[in-house]
Amino acid sequence: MASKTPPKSTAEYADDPINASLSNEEKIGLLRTMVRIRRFEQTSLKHYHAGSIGGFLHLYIGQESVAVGSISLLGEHDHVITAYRDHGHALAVGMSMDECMAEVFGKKTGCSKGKGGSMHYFAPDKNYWGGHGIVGGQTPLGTGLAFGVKYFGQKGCCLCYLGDGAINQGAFHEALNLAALWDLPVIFIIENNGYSMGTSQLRSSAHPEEGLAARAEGYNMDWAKIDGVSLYEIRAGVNKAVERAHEHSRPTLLEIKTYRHKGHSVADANAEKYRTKEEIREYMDEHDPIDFWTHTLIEEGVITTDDFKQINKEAGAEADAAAKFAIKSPYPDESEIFDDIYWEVDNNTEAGRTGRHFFHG
Amino acid sequence: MASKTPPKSTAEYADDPINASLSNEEKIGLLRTMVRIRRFEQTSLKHYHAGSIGGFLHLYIGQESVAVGSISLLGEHDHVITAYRDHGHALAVGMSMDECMAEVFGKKTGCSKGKGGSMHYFAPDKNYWGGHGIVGGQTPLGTGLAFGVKYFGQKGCCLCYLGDGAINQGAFHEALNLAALWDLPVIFIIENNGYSMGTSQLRSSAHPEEGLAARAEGYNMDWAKIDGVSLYEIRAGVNKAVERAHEHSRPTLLEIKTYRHKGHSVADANAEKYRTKEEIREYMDEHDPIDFWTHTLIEEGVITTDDFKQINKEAGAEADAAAKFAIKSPYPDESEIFDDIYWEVDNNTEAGRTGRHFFHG
Amino acid sequence: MPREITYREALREGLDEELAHDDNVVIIGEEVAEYNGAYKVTEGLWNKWGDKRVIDAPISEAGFIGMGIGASMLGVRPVMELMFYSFAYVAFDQMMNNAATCRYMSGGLINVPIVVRGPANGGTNVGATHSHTPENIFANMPGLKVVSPSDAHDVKGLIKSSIRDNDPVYFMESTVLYGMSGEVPSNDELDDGELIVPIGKAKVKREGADISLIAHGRAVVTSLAAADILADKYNINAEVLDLRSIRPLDEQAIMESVRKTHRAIYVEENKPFCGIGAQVSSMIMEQAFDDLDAPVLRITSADAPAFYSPAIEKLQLPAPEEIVERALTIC
Amino acid sequence: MPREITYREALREGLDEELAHDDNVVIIGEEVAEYNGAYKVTEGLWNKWGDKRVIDAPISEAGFIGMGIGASMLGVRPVMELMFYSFAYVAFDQMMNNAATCRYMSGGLINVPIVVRGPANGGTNVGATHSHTPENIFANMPGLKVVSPSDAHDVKGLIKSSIRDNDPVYFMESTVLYGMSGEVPSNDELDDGELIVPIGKAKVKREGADISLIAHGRAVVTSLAAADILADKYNINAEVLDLRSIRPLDEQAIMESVRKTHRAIYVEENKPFCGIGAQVSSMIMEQAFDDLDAPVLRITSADAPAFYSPAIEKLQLPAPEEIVERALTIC
Ligand SMILES: Cc1ncc(C[n+]2csc(CCOP(=O)(O)OP(=O)(O)O)c2C)c(N)n1
Ligand SMILES: Cc1ncc(C[n+]2csc(CCOP(=O)(O)OP(=O)(O)O)c2C)c(N)n1
Ligand SMILES: [Mg+2]
Ligand SMILES: [Mg+2]
Repeated sequence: MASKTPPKSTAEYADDPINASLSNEEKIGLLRTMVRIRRFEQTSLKHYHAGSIGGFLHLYIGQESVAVGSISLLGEHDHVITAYRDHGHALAVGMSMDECMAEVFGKKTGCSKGKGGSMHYFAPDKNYWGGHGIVGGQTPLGTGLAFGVKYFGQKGCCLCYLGDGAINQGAFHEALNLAALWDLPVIFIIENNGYSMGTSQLRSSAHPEEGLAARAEGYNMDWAKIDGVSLYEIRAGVNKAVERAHEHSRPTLLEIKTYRHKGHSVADANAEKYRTKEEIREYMDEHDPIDFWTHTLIEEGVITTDDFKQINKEAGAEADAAAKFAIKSPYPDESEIFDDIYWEVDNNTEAGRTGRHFFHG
Repeated sequence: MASKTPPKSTAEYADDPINASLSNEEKIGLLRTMVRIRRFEQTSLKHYHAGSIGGFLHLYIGQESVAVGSISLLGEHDHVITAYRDHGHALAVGMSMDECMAEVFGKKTGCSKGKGGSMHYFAPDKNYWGGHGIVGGQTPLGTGLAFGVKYFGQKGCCLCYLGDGAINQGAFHEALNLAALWDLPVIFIIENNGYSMGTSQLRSSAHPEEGLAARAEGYNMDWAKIDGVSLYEIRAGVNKAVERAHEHSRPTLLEIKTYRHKGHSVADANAEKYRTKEEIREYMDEHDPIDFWTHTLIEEGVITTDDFKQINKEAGAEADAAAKFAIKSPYPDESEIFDDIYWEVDNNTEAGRTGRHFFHG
Repeated sequence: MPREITYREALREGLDEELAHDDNVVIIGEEVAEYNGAYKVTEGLWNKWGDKRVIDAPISEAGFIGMGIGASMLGVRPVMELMFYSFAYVAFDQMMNNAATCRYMSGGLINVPIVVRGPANGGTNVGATHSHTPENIFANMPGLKVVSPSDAHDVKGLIKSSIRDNDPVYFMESTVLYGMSGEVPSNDELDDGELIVPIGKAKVKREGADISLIAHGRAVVTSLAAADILADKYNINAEVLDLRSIRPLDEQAIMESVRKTHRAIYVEENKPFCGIGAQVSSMIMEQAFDDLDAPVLRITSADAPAFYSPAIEKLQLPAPEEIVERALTIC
Repeated sequence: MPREITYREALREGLDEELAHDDNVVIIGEEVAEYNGAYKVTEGLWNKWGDKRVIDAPISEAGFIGMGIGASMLGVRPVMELMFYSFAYVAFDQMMNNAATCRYMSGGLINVPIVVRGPANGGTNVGATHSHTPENIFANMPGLKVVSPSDAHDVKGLIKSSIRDNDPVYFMESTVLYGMSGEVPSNDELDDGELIVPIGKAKVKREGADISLIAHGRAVVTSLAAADILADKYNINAEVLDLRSIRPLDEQAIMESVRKTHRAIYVEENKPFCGIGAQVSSMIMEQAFDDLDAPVLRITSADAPAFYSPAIEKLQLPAPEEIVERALTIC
């Protein structure tokens, strides 16, 4: 029988060993990462509005706790993969603002050399496998990363994030069955921000009262529903799943309730039409994960208001510096168009030199 | 909350109004249809072995009660669609043995003019929409037939059959969500014969203890598990779903436990390797739906053993006649290759005459 | 004074008129209803026609397109929007098998009057997965029709024919064209009271005698710009032929043009390997070999996934200068 | 005495050797393990290599191929079997996007050393949905490699190169060829101790000076039969060039042959519209226009879905007689 983790109070979550063992520095580190993500995105938004950034820009503002809380639990053999709303996860795994900012500017110094853009950040050296634009398409990949971890006999797992709208893609369902059937250490995290573009979650998914993660029952998979406002709750909940993956090589489906403050992407002109202004205000004022954590740390006596201001200021300065770095970075060269398509060609191997690979003009 | 129909005893199923109201003629009719399916397939098998039939031949022997019981409940606006194991459903909706037999022989007189073969029987005039070879691919189509019924304001539904192995195709999952979300009158019937080719159901699907249909809970959809040996149980169970579809335009997911006596297809040389001989024997001897129904009717005094023999003989003769019909029928003409591709071309409309449609040679 | 509207508006007018013309026409897609369409093509239609006729779908392309195919067999006439045509790839089996082969496999008992429409183009900095141009891929399959209009007039006339067509029509637009304006007569100016453009007829967008630039979709616009340069700077008179429909294909118009000009370039935003240009150029060679004064050339997108960086992505697409340069090599 | 084994056996030998050669090679697919493979290609491998290396998958092609892609990024080397290559259509997004574009979109940080193999052919009376030949479709996408061996020797040598290749290779076989025998040297006869055929090199299967029959897959066998007739009956010496690999493509071999013979026909079992023949013939025209004494012709499958009836389906495929007849029109 699939098990469901029962909800607890905030205090109980704080007492969870995985949280109780956090040092003050670590707690402040979590805050700093969340604030850095937010300032990074606010800065990118400014430059998007100024016309220096094109394409899509899907902001994570309001959801920072999900990536930061869950990724803070990971070790050497744990992996991360997500969808196109990927800036938060990227900074949380330790990518630099410079490479991330340069990427949205389409610069050669970007993490993907300007080839991927906002939706496609990657850092395999940090076990970060992207950034994927096709809704749900990353879920079999995440399952495969977990397969790899298990194949190599490592104690690890893969956190595979997806949106509430993504749960209705067939590939995700296939991935759930494979993960459960083959005991793969993958943790699917549904970041339920209530909407897929302009469609409220109720209009896109039929599901049991218990929520989206309860679909896991159909695969005899463990699951839990987590409130995403509190880092303590996220860490406690996700950690159970990580332990299950590490110790029993079993998958978990998690639903973390969260909210995006901004539109679906910066191009979403309707962001205040399909959601009421009041709803947005309430989430910003009452359920903002950065506010929540800041207050928690102030109450715990870990930081003061001034400490927060300092962190915020530093993050803002870092983001501005990253934007300057991005602006002064060169665009890629036209000659790079045919790089990074075939490994064998890039590495000038015999295979890469045999036969014609490209057919343009 | 999704509801599950609790199991009852055979006698209780017999008393179900939908069964209690059956006349003796109707009961005999059900037997006759099952027997006709079996004899049809046995005859086709004989001719396959003799080399007159090529391609695939997926036999339904052992599963006849599922198609016959469920289709016996349907009326004017009810539709049927299934996978490649489609002979039983075809005869149950009233297609003739002649057109079905000619089709497997690849003859011009076949129901699909020799273009579809064993896997692709169609009879839209009988609300029968095939016969589909891609596993799970028919489930969105069935959902669409239900959409159509609802769109046209008819009181009807679609019975959409699939195998136990097919439940792990993404398209099916998408179809389940759409059906539940949009209140579409579709009834998905998993014919669980225990195996997808050589893979036992346990090796292909993670699922809750309650069975495959319980996956419906994830979509807040009603479901039930039905033992497929007894026509009474099938009719009682499926009828609940039909009523739900007709009265409330709600979908249902049903799992009907059944067994195929033969291999996956006639080409399956391993049929007695992945299943023990004992298992096969037991199903043939103890759980054969035709035997079961025959005994039920004998016990009820509706027929005698001689009546059964007569029915069987007639069905055998009909199948032999159908084979003769198929054998003496002509093959399609080469000129038919380019028919039935575009409606507009076939009907010689202006659209069909504008521009080049075919690019061969 | 001729009426000018955008490609987007013209498309919307066509959809709106068909919703009025036939009660069985239903628009289904992600964000097409309450949100008014991701690219605002369907703006106002849900308001006007309501929940039954304009329907928001979950992100389940295989599911809802397959559903549309099933419904179309019964007589519903679904017009499905793919937010990007690239997302056809998650619905590929439904679109290649169920839409294209059921008629054949049933010996003609079934037909599938469905339209699947949406933008199929690169050039908007959205990366490789969102920039596919699958005209060639779908046109490979007999049973399917592929249409790719390049201007406001044709997008209206062709969407209307496509919806009335009794076969599956895959209708590929371009987000880059959505905002471009063009002349579209209003219905009261028209003898038939409505604008219909037949599927399978190409259109000479510019007459010329020296070289044929044959193209579809946005590449037509690029070709017209190239023709201007060729005329102004080099005194070369290029004919520009807009195929409009890929399958069925107006072979006659192609051959007529080539027999006149003796030189041709196929221009497209498709990728090169087995692109439309390969098909058209091989047809020209087979049927007009002796009329050719030079090999038929092909200009396509660069043979690489779409580059995100706006600075580079635009270099991946055919440009007027490239067309001019290649044309000069054979003129 | 040269060793003769079947295409199926040669393929199996190649798989077996690569399982031995690299611990990270894993075979995954429906019925590949306990059932020994739907077409018995993997027979005995599960027995020999066990559960870790040879794995039966549920009927979830998008799921397990996507899983293989993810695992390959980490260094696993999955060899996925599609029971029919037609089933790629339910995994199409994974195969076109995740396998082909992740390297590019990551600026080269990732590579995807996966092989997806299986039979891609018609002609076996299994109907339209099971008879797709998507060489052209996958070869359209930069980032992918497409290989299509026509005999026992090459299928062994090429599967080994494909597994060792660090890019995604889509390996298309033919159920009709599985039973055909051919010469395959045993390893101890070979200098390198193993048989490797490089991807991207075509092979002249028969030398000739009058016309080039260029082909891939089973059409090579058909072309060889046609060449026999041409020689015997018409004294025409046809060269038969087997591309073996579609992308990368051995352009040089094609042009060398055409420059020698001045005439070419592309023969394939692909459907015509934007097939491989379209690509190859347009390349020949561009690069060897002045060497051509006649247009390059194309022989393909009939432009229709596959007919079930065995009597008719065989007429849909290229036959030696058809090749001969068309060749005579240009020789
Ligand atoms: C297969 C596919 N269909 C549609 C889209 C377009 N699209 C991009 S994001 C999105 C909404 C996804 O919502 P959700 O999964 O809830 O994630 P969120 O954006 O809320 O993080 C849609 C429809 C896509 N990228 N891929
Ligand atoms: C997408 C796809 N993958 C694989 C196949 C090959 N195949 C045909 S039937 C089958 C087994 C299906 O088993 P199940 O759904 O249980 O139905 P049953 O044959 O038992 O009626 C497989 C793997 C297919 N036709 N389509
Ligand atoms: Mg969401
Ligand atoms: Mg089964």
